[in-house]
Amino acid sequence: MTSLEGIQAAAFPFHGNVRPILNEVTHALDRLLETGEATVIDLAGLPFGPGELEYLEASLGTGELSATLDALGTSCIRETAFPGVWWLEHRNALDEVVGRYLEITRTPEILSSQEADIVAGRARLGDQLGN
Amino acid sequence: MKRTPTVGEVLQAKGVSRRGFLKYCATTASILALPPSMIPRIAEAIENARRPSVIWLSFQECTGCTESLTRSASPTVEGLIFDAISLDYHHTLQAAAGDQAEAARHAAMEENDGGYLVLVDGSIPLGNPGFSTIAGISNVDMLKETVAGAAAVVSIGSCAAFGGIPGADPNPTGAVSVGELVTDKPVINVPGCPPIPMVMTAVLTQFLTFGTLPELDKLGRPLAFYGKTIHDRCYRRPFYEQGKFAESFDDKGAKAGWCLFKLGCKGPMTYNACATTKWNSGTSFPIESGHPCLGCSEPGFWDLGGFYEPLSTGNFDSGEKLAGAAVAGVALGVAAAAAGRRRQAKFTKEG
Amino acid sequence: MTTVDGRHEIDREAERLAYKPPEVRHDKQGDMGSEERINKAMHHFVKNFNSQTASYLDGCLHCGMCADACHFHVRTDDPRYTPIWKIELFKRTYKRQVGPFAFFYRLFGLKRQVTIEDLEEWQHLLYDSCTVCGRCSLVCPMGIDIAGLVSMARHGMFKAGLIPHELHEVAKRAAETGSPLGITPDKFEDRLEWMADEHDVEIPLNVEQADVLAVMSSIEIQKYPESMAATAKILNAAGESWTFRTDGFEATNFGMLSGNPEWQKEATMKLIDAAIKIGAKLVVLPECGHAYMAMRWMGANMYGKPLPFKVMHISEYMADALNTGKIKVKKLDKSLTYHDPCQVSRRGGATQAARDVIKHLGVDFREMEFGGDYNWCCGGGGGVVTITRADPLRHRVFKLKMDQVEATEADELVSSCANCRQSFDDSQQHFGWDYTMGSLMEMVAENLEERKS
Amino acid sequence: MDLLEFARGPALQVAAYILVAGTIWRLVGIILLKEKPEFSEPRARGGLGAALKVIYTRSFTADPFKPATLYPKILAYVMHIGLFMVVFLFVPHIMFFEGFLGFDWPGLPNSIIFFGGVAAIVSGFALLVRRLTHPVLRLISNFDDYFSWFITMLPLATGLLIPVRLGVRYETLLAIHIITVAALLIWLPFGKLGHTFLVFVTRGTTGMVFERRGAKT
Repeated sequence: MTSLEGIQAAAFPFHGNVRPILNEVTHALDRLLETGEATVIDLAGLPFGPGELEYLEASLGTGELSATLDALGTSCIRETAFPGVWWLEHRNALDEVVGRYLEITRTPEILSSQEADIVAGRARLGDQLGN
Repeated sequence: MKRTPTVGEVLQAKGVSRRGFLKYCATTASILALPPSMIPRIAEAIENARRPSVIWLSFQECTGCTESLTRSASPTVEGLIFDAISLDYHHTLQAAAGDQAEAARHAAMEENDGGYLVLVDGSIPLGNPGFSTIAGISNVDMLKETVAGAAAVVSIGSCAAFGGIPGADPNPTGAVSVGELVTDKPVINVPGCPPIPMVMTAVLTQFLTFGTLPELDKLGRPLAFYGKTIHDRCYRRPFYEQGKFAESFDDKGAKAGWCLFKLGCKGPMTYNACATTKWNSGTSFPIESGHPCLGCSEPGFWDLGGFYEPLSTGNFDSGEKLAGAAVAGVALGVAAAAAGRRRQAKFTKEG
Repeated sequence: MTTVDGRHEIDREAERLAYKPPEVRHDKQGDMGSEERINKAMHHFVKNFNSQTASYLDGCLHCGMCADACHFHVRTDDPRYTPIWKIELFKRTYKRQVGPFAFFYRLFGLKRQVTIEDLEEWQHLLYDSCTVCGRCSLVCPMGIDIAGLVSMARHGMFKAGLIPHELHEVAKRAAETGSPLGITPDKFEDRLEWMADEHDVEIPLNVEQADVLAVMSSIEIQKYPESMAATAKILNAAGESWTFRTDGFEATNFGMLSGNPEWQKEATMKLIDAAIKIGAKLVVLPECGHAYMAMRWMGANMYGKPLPFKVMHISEYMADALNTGKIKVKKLDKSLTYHDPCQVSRRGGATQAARDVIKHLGVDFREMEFGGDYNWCCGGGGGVVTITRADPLRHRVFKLKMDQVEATEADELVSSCANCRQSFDDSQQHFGWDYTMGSLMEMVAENLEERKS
Repeated sequence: MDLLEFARGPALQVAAYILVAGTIWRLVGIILLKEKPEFSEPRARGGLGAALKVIYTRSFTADPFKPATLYPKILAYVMHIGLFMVVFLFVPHIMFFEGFLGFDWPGLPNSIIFFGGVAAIVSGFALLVRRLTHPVLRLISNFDDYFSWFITMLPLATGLLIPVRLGVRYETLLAIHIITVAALLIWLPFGKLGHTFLVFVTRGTTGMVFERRGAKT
């Protein structure tokens, strides 16, 4: 090997860890339909080989809705091609991913306006009108 | 004693929204390896948690652990935790030095007597107190003095946890681990060379959020991170099961990302979270880069045979002793046969 | 009273030639105390161990498969009849006395010393319930020749004076008179003359120089005298220069069967000496299984060097003579099955000879299922047929043989062993069975084609 | 020195010495006993060829014995093949052998090895049940039979438990496994497990004796 270009990163389709997750998603969807119970899968705790996370993301695809949250860095909340399955990616202020989750729910909780924020916002609006 | 603000108050003061707080809690759950269903409890706990005081002692070490922690590239969220703790003494990081620094340590100890955390990296030499001193104080003395009023001690890195490289054979300084000296306080070992930064923050976060110490394994390591082996969570495990192994670092198997067991991977006996937590902000971990696990978070990892010796290799001596055994076997066999023949001759004569 | 009166009466009416069942059994011989018997047994067990037996005795896995090959176990399901169990004492003595770890066995008492009760019990196992047929030796996954070990174990039993009454009497008479049935040279000569007249055949006797020495079994001389005529007819037809000798005619070897190597050697040497004396190139053994084992495979070892002549069983001789055209036989139109004598076929290696002969006879040959080398024994070999107390067991075992024969639905049944023949006759009478055992040799002799001169 | 170090180091070493010395001791002790002279005129060639032939052919059951011995034979085959697979075709074991032999050979996937190991254990237990219940085996069995069974099953069981874990740490299980292997190696030359090498001697002997007679082997 004469130059660094000669080194090829191992690029191989290796998807042994993706199927079990998709299976779990299926079961979570069943639960959602039957009992309304939501499920969150923390992808940080799962072993992924090179390319596997990308493969999982591609397998789930992109759905109709996506949202961006701007709090302590940006977060992306996106419905996948399978309604009820949401892809959540939290980034920090340096735009580095700090958390990835699959939420199987009708609407991820974080999309809803939060009570405390509404109260604070209501106060702010009142202040504005009061001026 | 001044009243320390709660973490909730700190965040509010920084103008973090509730959504941001939820995001923070979700990340914390991840760090603590807790299921997402725990997020509401975490939120509640964090809102009311107060900043603990932390004293960091560095003994026979290479500063790799500190590097690992400070280079950890997620300053915003995890940094918040450090915002939330009061790191009152760390001679590498703090601006003060010498008497001033020691004064800061003593002040923190007095103010938070019985409630502060002591973090230690590096092993402690018992051979001669002069082998390692800080401000003229030997490591043993400083450790004993500092630990006296602590709530708990966290041994950061394999040196503090198990003696590490200073303690490797022949251990010239008589290095010992923190656990060998501190027996009357809870000691949490966070081994690794270096340990995964997230594990360090997790221990602090748990102490901060719940005021409790994590559940530990027999070696004093948090089970949430050290409960499973690298091998158990390795993405290359299916290759192990299929019997596909890289035979050298540049063969077909290595390029195809096959199991590194034959190249000496210590993954099966190494308890750590590298395979899932990964390094360099989640980029990869050693096996993913094509190198076998060295087992750095295990006691005595430096002396566990060669890094590139397969785990299942026996530690045999040369063939000479076996040949000796063979010769002994021949001798015993000849003696046995001779004894048998003698008995036959005797019995034949007796009729 | 432990000495035995040797003068028991031969039961000439019985279908087999044996002594009448003794009124008082003396299954212990000699005037020895228990201690002495144990010592004798042990010493003579020990004498027999060599590297070959040692590997056998060290190699047993206790898998128990030999039990499934043994007719005595198959018919009774008595676990004591497991072949390897029959040599348990022999094996135990080996491990204690001579094996590679004998020192430890003795030091820690790992193998119990053999007791007199053990030896008495094992007399039944080593004699009454083993015909040394060697079927077990073929099933053993370790390839252990269990039958060979039984023969050796008998040496210790004999020296300890612990062999069945009748077998001892027969062997003793053989040693004293030269024939187990007390057939003296004169009597042999008488019966030869009688047969020569009866069958109008020339029977050479005591020729000074001859190429071939023919020998007989006492059972034939006494009970199947036609065998003598048949032997003569065949050897005459083949144009051999041959003779019977009164100084060496008895082919049976009860020294071997009972376990007395000295008597075995005496009997063997008589034949060897006679053959050498006349300058024989070949000794033709009669239709007798154990005679084949004693002379063909053990003779030279008794002699201590290779024999200066060849040894053939009569079936081998006939096969050879027929194959080379020395003699010719008429074709027969009937179906026939053949019972293999264990010592000739399975253990002697002459299985094919009888089949060659039968082929020349042109009969519809019905091989028994698993015949030949895996044949069931007649139940009377190894001296068992002489032991009257073993009769019920022997008859029970014979059932296997009956089934095997009947399954062939052959018209006739022959064998090439007078001992098998008498044990068949006896069992036939016991069961009222249809089949009568014939002699292959007699069948050939009766159907010889006249030589064209 | 922790347990694993002890197992991989001194325990295995001592076991290897005893295995080698014991095996040679037993073989030499047998072979150097007096020889049986053989003067009879051979019918066929005996010698090494005959020995090798019977070493091979006695691995199979002759037809007449098949019905009666089918069950134990199948069990024995399954156990031996399972053991062979586990011992010689499991990749970490191959590496163990490579460690002192200096060469290796292809292994089998773990799932197949696991299956082989389980099959060996199951058949081992079936054989034990047979030994405990069959009248013949009950009579002829002794301590050696049961102890040898136990000491053979131990490494199999501990080996199979390593991936299952059951809450015990990997290196502890590995150490226990290696120690059980050491125990097996130490016992092997002395008891009936010596058939691993004696089988060649006994079968070979019978081959040489009976082949030269032209008799059935």
